[in-house]
Amino acid sequence: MSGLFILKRLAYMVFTLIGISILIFVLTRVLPGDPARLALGPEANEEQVEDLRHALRLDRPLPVQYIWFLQNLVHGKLGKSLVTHRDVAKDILQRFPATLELVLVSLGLAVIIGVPLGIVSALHKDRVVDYLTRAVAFTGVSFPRFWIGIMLQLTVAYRLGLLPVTGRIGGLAPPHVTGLFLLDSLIALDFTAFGDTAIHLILPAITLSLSPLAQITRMVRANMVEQIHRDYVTVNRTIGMPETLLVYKYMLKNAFSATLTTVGLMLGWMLGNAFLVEQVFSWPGIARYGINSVLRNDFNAIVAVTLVVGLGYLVINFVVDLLYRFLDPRIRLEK
Amino acid sequence: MYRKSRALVVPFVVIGLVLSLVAFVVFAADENVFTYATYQESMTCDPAKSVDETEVAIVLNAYDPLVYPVKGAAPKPWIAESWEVSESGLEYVFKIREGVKFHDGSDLTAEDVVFSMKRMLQINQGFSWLWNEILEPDDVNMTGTYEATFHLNKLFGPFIATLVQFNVVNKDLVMANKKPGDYGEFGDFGQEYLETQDAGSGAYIIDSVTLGDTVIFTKFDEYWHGWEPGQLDKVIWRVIPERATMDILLKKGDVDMIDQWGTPEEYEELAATEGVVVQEDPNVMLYLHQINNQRAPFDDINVRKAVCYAFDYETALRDIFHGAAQAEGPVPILLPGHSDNVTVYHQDLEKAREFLASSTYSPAELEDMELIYVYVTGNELERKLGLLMQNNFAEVGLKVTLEKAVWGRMCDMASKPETTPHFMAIYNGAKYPSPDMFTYTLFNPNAWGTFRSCSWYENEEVTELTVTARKTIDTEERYALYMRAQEIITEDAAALFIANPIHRIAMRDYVKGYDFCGINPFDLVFYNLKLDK
Amino acid sequence: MSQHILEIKHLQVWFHTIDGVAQVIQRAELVVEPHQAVGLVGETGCGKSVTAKVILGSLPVPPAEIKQGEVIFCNEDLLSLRVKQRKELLKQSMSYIPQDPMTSLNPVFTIRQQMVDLIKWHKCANIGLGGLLGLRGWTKNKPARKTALQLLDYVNIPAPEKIVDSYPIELSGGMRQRVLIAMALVGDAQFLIADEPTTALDVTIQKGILNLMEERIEERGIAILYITHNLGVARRLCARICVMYAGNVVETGPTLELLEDPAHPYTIGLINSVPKLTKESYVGIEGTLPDYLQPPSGCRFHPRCRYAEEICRNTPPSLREVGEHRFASCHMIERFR
Amino acid sequence: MNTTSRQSAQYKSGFQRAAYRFFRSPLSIIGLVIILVISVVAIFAPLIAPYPKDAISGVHFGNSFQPPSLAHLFGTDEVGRDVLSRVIFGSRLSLKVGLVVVTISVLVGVPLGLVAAYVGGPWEVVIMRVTDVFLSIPPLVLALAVAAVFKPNLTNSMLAISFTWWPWYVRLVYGEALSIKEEDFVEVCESVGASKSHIMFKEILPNMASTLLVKVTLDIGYAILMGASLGFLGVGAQPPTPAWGTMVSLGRVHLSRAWWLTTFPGLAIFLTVLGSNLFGDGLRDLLDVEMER
Repeated sequence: MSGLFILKRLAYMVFTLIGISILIFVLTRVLPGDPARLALGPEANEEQVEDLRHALRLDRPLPVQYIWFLQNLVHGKLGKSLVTHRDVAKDILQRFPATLELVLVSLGLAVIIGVPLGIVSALHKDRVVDYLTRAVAFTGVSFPRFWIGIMLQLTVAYRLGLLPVTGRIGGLAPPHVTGLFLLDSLIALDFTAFGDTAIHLILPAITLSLSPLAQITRMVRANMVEQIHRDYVTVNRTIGMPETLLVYKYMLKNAFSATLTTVGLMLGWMLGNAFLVEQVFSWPGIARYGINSVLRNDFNAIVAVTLVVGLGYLVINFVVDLLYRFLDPRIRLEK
Repeated sequence: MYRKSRALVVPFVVIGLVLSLVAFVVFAADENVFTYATYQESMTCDPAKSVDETEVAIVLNAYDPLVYPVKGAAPKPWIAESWEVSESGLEYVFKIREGVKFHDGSDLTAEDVVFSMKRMLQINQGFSWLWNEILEPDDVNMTGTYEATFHLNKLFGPFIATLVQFNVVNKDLVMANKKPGDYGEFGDFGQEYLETQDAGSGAYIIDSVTLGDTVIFTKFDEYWHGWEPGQLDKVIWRVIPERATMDILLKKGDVDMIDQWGTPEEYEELAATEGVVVQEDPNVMLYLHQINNQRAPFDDINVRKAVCYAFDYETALRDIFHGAAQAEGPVPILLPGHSDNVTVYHQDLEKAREFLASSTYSPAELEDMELIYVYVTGNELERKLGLLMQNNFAEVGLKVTLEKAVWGRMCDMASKPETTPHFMAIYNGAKYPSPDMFTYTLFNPNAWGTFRSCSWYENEEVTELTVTARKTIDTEERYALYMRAQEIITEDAAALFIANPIHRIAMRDYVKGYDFCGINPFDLVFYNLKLDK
Repeated sequence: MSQHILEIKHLQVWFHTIDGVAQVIQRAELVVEPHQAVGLVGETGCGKSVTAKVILGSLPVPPAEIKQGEVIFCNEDLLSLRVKQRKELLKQSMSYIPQDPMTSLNPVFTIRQQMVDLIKWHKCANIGLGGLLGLRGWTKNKPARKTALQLLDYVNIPAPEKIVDSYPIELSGGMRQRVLIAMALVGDAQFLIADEPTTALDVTIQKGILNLMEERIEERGIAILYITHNLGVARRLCARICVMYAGNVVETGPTLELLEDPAHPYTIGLINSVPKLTKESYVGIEGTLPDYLQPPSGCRFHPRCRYAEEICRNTPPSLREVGEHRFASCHMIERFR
Repeated sequence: MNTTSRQSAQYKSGFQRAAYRFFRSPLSIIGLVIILVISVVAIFAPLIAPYPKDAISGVHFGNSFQPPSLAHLFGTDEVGRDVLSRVIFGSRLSLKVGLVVVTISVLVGVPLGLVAAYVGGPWEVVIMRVTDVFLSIPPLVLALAVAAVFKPNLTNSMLAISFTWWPWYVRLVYGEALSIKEEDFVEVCESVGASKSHIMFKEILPNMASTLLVKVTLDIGYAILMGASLGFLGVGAQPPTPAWGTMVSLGRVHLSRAWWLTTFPGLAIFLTVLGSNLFGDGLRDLLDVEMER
């Protein structure tokens, strides 16, 4: 049963990925301007451009190009970036950890703050705390991420000078192991680098975590409120289950497994918002790389980035599904 | 219950505090480390590929050019100790300086020079456009351990001048690191290797590179020019995409110098900051709005003249450039070979209207036309000039639309007259010190297809003049020809010549020895700098 | 000092709804002696469960509002106690068997997890972070599990070892109800509220559960408030019966006497409406429960009462002694008895 | 209370109950107010804006970077234009984006969703798979990629957003329709031989009106946000068009000199989105629609 489920999901993922690749591929091929010339830059002459066009198979019909692209893809070749003149795969590998670190930290933040907030709000339904929390939650989803990021820079970084304005690390990066600076610096026992990375993370992470935080708070609150009126709560209360245990273990697990279903979607949006946040904080991740490639019509890069993001999104949802089934026996046991 | 939930939140607050505590760590800075910040990402360190200002700057600091530019004069010997030109003016024999060491300790010889030029021509990217018309790989030969001979296949006056952009790579090192590629015995000409490593003899060794982010240079002790105390031991080159951030870092002293592409307001603000100095030099550079001469309505000289009269140069120079010389024709005033009797336009709406009236296009037609002005994405100054133009031209009944594009896209537009918009904002810097750079490359049909020549201007006489000038070896003669060309071009109102901007660069006050040369990238030579803290 | 374990005095509860105020409980009077089983009987919607909720303190306030009354439990007025203390008191000495076993067990935990936690912690008020993260009291796990098994066995669950590790969804209704009973027995409470524990089950299983209640709980001498709409069940389990109609306790008394010779027209109707094998046909009560938004003046039963007269329409009757330990609220008792 | 039976005359009407619920929550009222205010501002922009000229063209270089003052409540920008006026006119563009995007998405998404759910068969497979593909790329990313294809300007960015938006409606409508499809009245219609299109649009569609309404209300806000984001990334409206997102990104250059250039347009975006959020949420409670997001 479960094995079958996984197989199904994997098949579905592959299918969707192919879909994405076609979509984006076609999209990028109708980009205005001549990629070859863009690649060669201002001083190139016609013959140079022609050579490159041929090298990039741009003189072939679209389907042929696509097949060729798939073949390369299978061999892990995503083609060369027109801007960096490097293998796109290389570029992305170099930048992906930065984005991953940012997203993970932000999500952590969102959960760590959002869940307790939601609970408090639920337990004090329709009281001041509740209204405050909900107001916060609403503003959280409504903030333009880029703007709140800039505002944080303006106040915390410029005016108060408490935190760095942009960038991922001030000093030199710790020796590369995972590419996640927090981890690497700990592995290297380089606490300077750790602190350095940490302070650089604070503002972007806060910015990126705002809307998921808000959503988690809203979901947890809603689900907790729903739990409060469940019979099992009354029962447990009366027959002597301690409140802490009841709320933070028994009710929370119910509430959270319900919340979890949206986390997948949320992470998808976070990947999207990362594009704004990385732009604001000039965070050297794939999102910023993606924006630059879009602005420069760097079609190989665009395809690659979109595929990676799409893949990431699918994987996340896959994991979330599994987790959900693990958390909630009802799904697992029902046929 | 509330109490307990708080009890749960506490640990996380603690974690947060710990983090921010760890955060405030002060990093000890080394004595002669110098940090330079620019917003422009550079994508290669390969002398044969570098094009962008930043790329060539990185290259220049790690390599040595054959000859070295001098402000307002002919280039001086550098790797080439001296050179002779044959009667025909086609044969150049270079005496290569002895005792120049590459970073790996090996000697720089004519072999390397020849190899470098062959490499340049065959890879056929970067600055190869300067030479690929006049040199074939086989025309470059080694005629002695320290003698290289270049045989041009046509006369090219500015040849020596162009060589300031020709840097010498270490043949053995490159060949030792070649990967399989399209160049037979040369494999890939070590392109992959040179992308992030250097094989030069320059003052600084490229220590580590994160493309598009950081480059770290360390001093090359055996540099043939020798070292004095106070010079830089280590240079950290950082890419910081947001200018605002860059400014802050300079103000805080986290970087010692930032690039020259900021807005005038920015430098004014910086100049007012304690500990920061802004150096201003008149720039050997032309800022113009190229007018597509082949696109209606600008195929009519009257309309061109009209816009030249409609534009408010005064406001542009005062409020947008915050001080700059109004461009007098295509050639920058400071460049030898500039002509003083070119037609210089000033705002005169009456004249403008007259010219419009006398144009072949009816006012109605002109009303309907949407004149497109394209500028580089993110260039504040060009955007403002666009807005200004929009207003000025509106007064004489012309409608301008602003459109932005990334640099690459603009070059792409410029490759065909049909795709070239009415106006294009162009900075033309002197890549080599010769009027040729501002006449031939801008207004000679042979140069069509690049961003410079996007005026698609054609005038037999000018074509004639500029071609002959290239063939003329005698400097004075050559300049005379260029001057005549300038006069015709301005009279034809071929383009909207706006300014010779001021070059502004901001640094900490303890940075000494900055010397503005006017030939990119020679105004960013770390070897010249000293710190006295 | 009364020796009652639970005593409810003139309890009155209103609900504030969009459409106005629903006067759901007008006058509830109830007494439960130690070691005694009392049945609270009435048709669905007559306010039984609300009364139970008031005792358990699980009534959502608002919309509900307790207009007046006292709920004295172990000589403490629950309504005047502070929330915290009330919860403590209930935990220590009250227990509860819910109506619907399907929703009354936490679906995402195994029986074991729920019971072990309960057994480990039911005594202490605040377990703190340590307890939550299982840092505290993990030593108690083994014995707790043993107790759990014993309890499950005690409520006649076959193969407890298997059941204990399963999720509620894997169990039949009857099984869940047994588990719930077992859980109710964890703390040694002296008082237990059983809110129609059998209605959600099908008849065959009901019997088993009833037996269980009889044997296990009564033999432990726990006082029960048994809420049901089923006189048969009440007769079987309870020493005394309390009949409720439209938010009023209309009659109360020892089971046998009350059933043999009911003193209130409604009780009579109720008894007649129970299908008996002896009689061939049975008489129901015409009409439905009144609308709580504008309840009938006077005696709330009068619109359905065949003996109703002027007085019934105007003045609400109060409980009157109509025999030894027997009370009823009706103006007309003399008339028809 | 299950005891309150519904026939009696003095019970409130459905509308009254809705209004009651709506006005019970202060948040949704705030939302309503914000929306109204912004709409009014948008409609009467030329009358309200102190310097209407500055919104479109007009440069006063002498007057640039004036901090907020009585003459210029929101200060002036790098070419001396009144920021307040531009923000006011910006509201028009933003609302336009929101409305256009949502309209297109509804027009495209709803029919597809209905067909997929009701007609089913190969249609269902094709439509839903394609939808999945679209949904598995974060909207902003896709919109960015699409926007890059065309010239950067307002219309194109609206198209780009719509291009990423319709699948959400397909998904929503699909889900709703599947459940409604099962209900009796649909079968009845079928039995009397009503046409497929009649059943889809006349029977099923009306039954999900409230859900759609809520979704639309919420989405207008999110669409505006997305539009602003694209503008910020530089693929939105071009100068001198006073679009909020573009203003923010252009203002950033001068952040350390002129905070007001970024602050006020951003604030405007925030309020608009907040408004539609609060209002939509109130609407959700009021029509008790079950919907995530």
